[in-house]
Amino acid sequence: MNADCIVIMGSNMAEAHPVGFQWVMEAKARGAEVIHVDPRFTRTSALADLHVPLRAGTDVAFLGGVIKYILDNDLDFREYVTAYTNASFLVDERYVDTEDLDGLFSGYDPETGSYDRSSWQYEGVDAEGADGVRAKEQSSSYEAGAGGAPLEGVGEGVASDPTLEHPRCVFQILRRHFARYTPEVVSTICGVPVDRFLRVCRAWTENSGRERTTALVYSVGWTQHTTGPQNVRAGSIIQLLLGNIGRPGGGVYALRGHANIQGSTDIPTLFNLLPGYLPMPDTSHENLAAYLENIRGKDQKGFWYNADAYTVSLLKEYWGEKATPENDFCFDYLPRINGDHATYRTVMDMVEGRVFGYFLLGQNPAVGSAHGHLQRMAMANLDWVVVRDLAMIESATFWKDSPEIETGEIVPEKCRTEVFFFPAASHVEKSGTFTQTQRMVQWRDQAVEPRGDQRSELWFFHRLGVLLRERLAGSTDERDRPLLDLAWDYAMEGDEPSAEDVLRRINGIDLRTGKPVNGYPELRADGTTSSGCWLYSGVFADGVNQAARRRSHLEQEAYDLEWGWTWPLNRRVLYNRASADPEGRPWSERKALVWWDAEKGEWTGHDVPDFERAKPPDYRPPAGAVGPEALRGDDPFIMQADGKAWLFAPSGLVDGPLPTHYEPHESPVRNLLYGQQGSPARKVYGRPDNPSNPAPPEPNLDVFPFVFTASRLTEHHTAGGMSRQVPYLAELQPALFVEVSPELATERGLAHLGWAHVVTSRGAVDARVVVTDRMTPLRLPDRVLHQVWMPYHFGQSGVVRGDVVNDLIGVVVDPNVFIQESKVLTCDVQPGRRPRGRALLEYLEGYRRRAGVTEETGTRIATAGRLDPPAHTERT
Amino acid sequence: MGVGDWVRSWPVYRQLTGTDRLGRGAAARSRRSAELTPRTASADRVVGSVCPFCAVGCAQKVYVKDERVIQIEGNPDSPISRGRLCPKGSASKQLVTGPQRQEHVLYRAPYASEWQRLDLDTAMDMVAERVLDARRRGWQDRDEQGRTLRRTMGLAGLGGATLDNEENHLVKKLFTALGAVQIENQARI
Amino acid sequence: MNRREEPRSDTGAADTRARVFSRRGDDGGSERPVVPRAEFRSYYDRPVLKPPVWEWKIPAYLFTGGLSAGSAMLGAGADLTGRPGLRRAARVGALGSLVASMYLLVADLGRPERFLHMLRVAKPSSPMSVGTWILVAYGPGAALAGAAELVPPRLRATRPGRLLRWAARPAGLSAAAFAPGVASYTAVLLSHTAVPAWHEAHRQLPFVFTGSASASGGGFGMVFAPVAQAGPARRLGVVGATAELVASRLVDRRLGYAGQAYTTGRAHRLRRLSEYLTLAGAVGAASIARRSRVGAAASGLALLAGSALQRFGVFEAGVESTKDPRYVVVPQRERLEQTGRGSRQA
Amino acid sequence: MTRENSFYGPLEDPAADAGHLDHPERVGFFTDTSVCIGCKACEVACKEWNLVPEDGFNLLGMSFDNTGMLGADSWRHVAFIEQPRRLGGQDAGVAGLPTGPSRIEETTEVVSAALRETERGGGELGTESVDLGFPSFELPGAGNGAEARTDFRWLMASDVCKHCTHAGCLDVCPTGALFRTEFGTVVVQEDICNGCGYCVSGCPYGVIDRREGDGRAWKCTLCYDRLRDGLEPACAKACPTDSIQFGPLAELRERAQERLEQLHADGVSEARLYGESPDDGVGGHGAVFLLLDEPEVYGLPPDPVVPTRDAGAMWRSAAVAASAFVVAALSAFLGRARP
Repeated sequence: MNADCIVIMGSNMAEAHPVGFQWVMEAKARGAEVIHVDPRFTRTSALADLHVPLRAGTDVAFLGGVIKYILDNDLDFREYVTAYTNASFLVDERYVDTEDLDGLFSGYDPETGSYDRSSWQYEGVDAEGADGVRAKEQSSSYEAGAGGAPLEGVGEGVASDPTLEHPRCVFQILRRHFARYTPEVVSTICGVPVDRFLRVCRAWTENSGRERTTALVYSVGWTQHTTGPQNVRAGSIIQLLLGNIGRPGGGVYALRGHANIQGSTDIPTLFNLLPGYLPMPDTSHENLAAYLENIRGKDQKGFWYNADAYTVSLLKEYWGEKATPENDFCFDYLPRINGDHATYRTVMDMVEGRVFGYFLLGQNPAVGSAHGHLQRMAMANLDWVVVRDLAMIESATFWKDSPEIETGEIVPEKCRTEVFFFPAASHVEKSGTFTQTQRMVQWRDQAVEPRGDQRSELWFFHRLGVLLRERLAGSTDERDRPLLDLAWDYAMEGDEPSAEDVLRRINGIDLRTGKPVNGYPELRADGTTSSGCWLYSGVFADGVNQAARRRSHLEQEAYDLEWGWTWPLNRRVLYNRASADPEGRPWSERKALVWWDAEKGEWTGHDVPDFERAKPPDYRPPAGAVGPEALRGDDPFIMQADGKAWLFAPSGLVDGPLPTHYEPHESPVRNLLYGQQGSPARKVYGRPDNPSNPAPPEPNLDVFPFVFTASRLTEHHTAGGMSRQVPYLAELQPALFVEVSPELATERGLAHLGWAHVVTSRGAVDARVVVTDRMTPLRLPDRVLHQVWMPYHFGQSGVVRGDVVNDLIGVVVDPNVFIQESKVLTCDVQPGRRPRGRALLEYLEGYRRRAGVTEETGTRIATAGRLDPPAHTERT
Repeated sequence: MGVGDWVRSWPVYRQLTGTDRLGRGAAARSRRSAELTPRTASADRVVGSVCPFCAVGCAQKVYVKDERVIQIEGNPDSPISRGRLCPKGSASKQLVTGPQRQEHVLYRAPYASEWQRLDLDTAMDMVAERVLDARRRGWQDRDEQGRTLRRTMGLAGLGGATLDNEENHLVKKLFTALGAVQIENQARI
Repeated sequence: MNRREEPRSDTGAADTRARVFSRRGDDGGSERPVVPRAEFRSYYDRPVLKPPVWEWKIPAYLFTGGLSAGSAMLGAGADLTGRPGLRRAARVGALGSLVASMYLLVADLGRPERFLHMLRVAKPSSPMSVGTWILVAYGPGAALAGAAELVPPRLRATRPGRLLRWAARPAGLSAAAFAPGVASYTAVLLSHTAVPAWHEAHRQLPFVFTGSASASGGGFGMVFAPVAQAGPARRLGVVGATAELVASRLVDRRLGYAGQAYTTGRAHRLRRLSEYLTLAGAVGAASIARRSRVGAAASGLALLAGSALQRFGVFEAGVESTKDPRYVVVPQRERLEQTGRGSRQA
Repeated sequence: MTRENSFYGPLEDPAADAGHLDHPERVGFFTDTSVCIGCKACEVACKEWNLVPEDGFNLLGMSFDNTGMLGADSWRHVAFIEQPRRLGGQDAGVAGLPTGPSRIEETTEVVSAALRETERGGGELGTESVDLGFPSFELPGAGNGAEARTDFRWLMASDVCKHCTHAGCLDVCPTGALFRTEFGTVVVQEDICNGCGYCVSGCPYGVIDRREGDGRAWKCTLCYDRLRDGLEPACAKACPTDSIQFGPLAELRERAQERLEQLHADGVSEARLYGESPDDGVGGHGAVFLLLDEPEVYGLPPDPVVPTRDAGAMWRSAAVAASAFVVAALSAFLGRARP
């Protein structure tokens, strides 16, 4: 860690990522200031220099305040901002900001709850994919995971004002947009005293610039909100204004929670993505050409322009020799999406009886997904479930010991679901790669053979594919062609495909030589290369499994380039061209990372340059250039359509080009800044089985008066399948508890270690009370606000057990990536245990009645301006 | 062992004749202690691996003896973790060798109140049948405007964040070839 | 060792903690000593020390060991002074309580089958090791002398029977030679621990224990020997009881903070009862025991019971002093402050 | 070989004192609690390596500590201490919020009252399951709002066997099961221990205990087996933030001193070392700690002394008592003539 200051927000790094935290401690020992912004005082706070408790779900307000502080005091790294961001670009005349629309941007349609984004574009640039409804239904923003969002007509450059004075330039728009976010407003919204907020601003800005850098760390404390991506955007804007991107000790670190959660988005098991963040084709994509035209701009800059090569190579990996230029490389074999097919939608479809079978692969939604009750009811309405896991988990036993058995909502004798439990092989019983949180792909060697029926997913899905193909052999049904033509010919080790061969094929093969390609620049769109994921091209460079490299860090330079392999092309710091000034010189000696070596005529440095190695800083593209060729020598953001980092996002996000403070879906507080209460584009699922607690301007807020948030403990792992069953971990945190402040304990009569239950309109869960000074109430203008916290690891099986905290949480998701708002909701807390059996159902009904909850509650999402906003329920 | 050896191995004798008169150190050491070595020293092989819990990606060394995992600990060579592990990573051995690990396929028939054992091959055949059936029932060729869908909405999947990249690749590839689009994972949660 | 002041009783009005403790006076048994808060801090009031794992068997052994030693002394004296009745009772008593002691010691081990491991080393730093070797020296004599008394009449004439009777006197004398060690080492056994109530009593405890051994030995003789021959037993009982009572009171008074372990709770009740019985036994020994068999038996039993309760009381005080961190922290903190090594900060 | 300081006071080379010739350097731990994140990796890594059983699944309510104490089944124990006071150099973010008084005293009392009810008064923590039930009683002084709390800190510290220079457990062990290794550490030999339990009472730190069902005494071995192969103990190896450091003791003492000075310079004036001085009651620890409050706050004795220090006085007293015993017996027979 080379940072001079580390801001940890929306993350409990010391608890959730303890081994990663060693680098924070090392930076701290070298003098870096560590700041932790979090609703509760955690083990991370205990080691920080400053802890800032804030109201859950007010991160954008806090960060917006920091942005305003930077702009008001001219503390931005102006040379960096001017050269490397889109600060100087002019935005379309039709763009209207939230300042003028009471919290909405131009283009909003209250009937669909979505934006027509054409007015957010740069001046003179065509809008692409501006259809907000489609984008909102298909989680299109996820596609920007590697390449930026597409833009048309930017190859020649965008109208700009390098002086940043033009009223429609991004910089000035930014100023206006955040004008309201004064320290006093931040303090009122977030519950943070002004002086403490200003201390954060000072630390952040004083530790940024030419000589110093600040790192920003977040995790799901930022993402599990209806404004999740905007939280990240707000953090990124600060880091860009301060010049903390692409530089040593800078950056925005997303700490991810599962061994291969990064990999499972890169090579996705997600409905709207193909590998490498290529979008899943939808109904508007008649053929490959239409698809490609849609996913990239006609003359855009950067490497995303080569998406045709990536797509064709993927199709060649999927269908091998059957994929030819004549048949559009089997593009037509791909199923099409036309809406929301994400996990929560799918679960609701299960409840409706529209889904028949379900594979659960190392995942335990009965405990680990929001609205556990809905999850279990969905599974109880399936024909069959296949559960593959290391140990018996709640999702495999819902038919006999779920909480619904007690309430009578599931009766074993009436539940028709067939359940197959397949024991899975563990990480030491198979070889393969995990991609860790900083995109490093690391190979695991198999240590031992699995026992009994334990098998890897590799075995399972390969075998399943073989069986399916056998059954369909000879079929003339056109719909079976994709299966029968599938390239299912991996090298085998015994009865299991060789993971190394699969990785080789993911890397990509030059089909003319049969050798692995060395990187994605070698991929071609003519069908002469194949690649399962273009981003991973290079992991098998020179025919060597680069992910399996394990040269000791003691024998390597600072960036340890010979340990594992990082996408893209083993580049450890993304966009590290930005660590040098436009002329190619490091901004400062202290913060040197890569630079232009004029003598050798190439980029060099401590890291692999994330830039074309031989392109000089003064390179200017010839007229008419597109793709990588169109990138200037000082365009560090090589995946972006304009080569610049985006302070203002003209496309890519469906809920606004700039982050705006909206209250959470369930909030006890009226939005102080705008008439628009919550995110106007959030996706709500208004159904009787997914009720919401009321939020302003709805009445009866006092029924659920407290703010609830949940997260992990060091000692457990997510839904507990890998920790509640392990005695050495279970004994360390043996029971579900709820943390309350001394003040709330007094107010509700809660005794330390006694029982209490937490209630929402979805459910009630029992927990032991932990009264602690670590929880503090917050001061809002008209009252004192209490927050409660629970760990969410418990379920009804395992060595230690407890109620399922996710039963409290409803389903409402952000419109960009469809992640649920599980980090903040409202609740009530009462002493004693909850009612059980049918009495529980009546108890919850009573709460809903008192709060006036109907399926329409919380679904009137447009609250700005209009008096009678439409409800977005499933009936309407 | 002769009487002489027996006497010489008697710690009191060693106390009287050796350097440890008080019997608190060398004289009191047992034969077992004298021959003690760490069990990792007897491993048949040491295998490089990566911790399966969070996404920091700490490197592990897996010690194997007689085809059993006898120890898992951090690999000091890793530039990410430098050999360190958190409590979960440290519990990896219990995770993979503990009695909670299931070894057999289990099947719950419709309306049944108990599990039953099932042969792996039989179970795979049953699943294959059910996949084709669900696929058929949920099949959609075109939308109401006649545009290609070419998909099935009859089956879904959840999982991947704990699987390997190679596995995810096959999962996505097979689902896609089946026309199944509803495959999701923890990254959405 | 520094003489410490008695702990100040708490008069601080703001001490909620002390108030809370005093509430739990249900059985009066686990009240906590009262300490001003400013002087005492702890980790959730959790013990600093591990309470002894020994159960009733160890205090029982302390009694039977003492009884055996006292009896062995009486047996040897009676042998030399020609009191066959007293000799017989005392020797059998010494043997019987020795056997009981062996059983208690072995049964209290976590791994009884490994009791011979006690003979692996001879550690001067371990009172238990020293005691083991003392018992090794003492045991054969006491066993032989006792066995000689138990030879059935029909075997007395046999060669082994004659040999045994011949060996009885040297055996009994040998036992008597080691008996003082047996009677006193157990005090060191307890004192040589981190248990505050035992450790702090290391000057007084040997006298309590040898006194108690004498009293019990005397008491045993009074119960089982003819009144006419039991004079030495009565005198030993009286002398032992007196020593025990005096030493016991010194324990109460001289220990400073740790003394509270003896003067409160169950330990206090046991030892108070012990004192009454011992006193009564001693008075009886000096009066009615000389005249009546019943009186002798009653007085002897009182001395025996008093001795046993004393051992249990002392044991209990030690256990209590480990359960409460105050016994560890308060004196140590005082010591630090007196020597200027305390680093307490505001 | 017996020297005057074999039992007490500074002792340069305990391994040599215990008869080890040509022995390796004395090794130990330095536990720097100022960087401990309370993750308990040390507890788990220790159990995994040493095959130590779990010790019960009970919520203790001692902040995040559900282990409670070192014991036969817990050779590392992470203590969690919540305090309404300021940590040097830290702003906990409490000041200025609408808080009432701290409730730490009261919640602590709830726990300690429940602990007192257990069989060993809480001493079974770390060895056995301890069910505190669901204690609840009125919390005195709660919520009067008179004094708002303005500061807070959360201390965490991983405790372990001290591997004393003069080890009470070792000195009293009658079988030689406990012995001083060539590394200067103190280890129970599981093939020798017969479970007499004397060491449990001999330890002034409450570290060692007898395991139920097994009958033998267990504690940290400083991974004796690993040391013999040049490996680092499991806990120190796992520790994510290097709060637990392993190495030659002399080096660690120096490092501890440097760290102390650095912290003092950084304004953490409450930092102090524990067990580093060879002049203390146990001749100094093999496991040195840097603490941020008094030892007793972490459940450690503030000034422990090895019981062996007073062995001479004890035996002298016993000798006098034994003599008195002889005199009493003699007088019983000599006091009056035979009737």
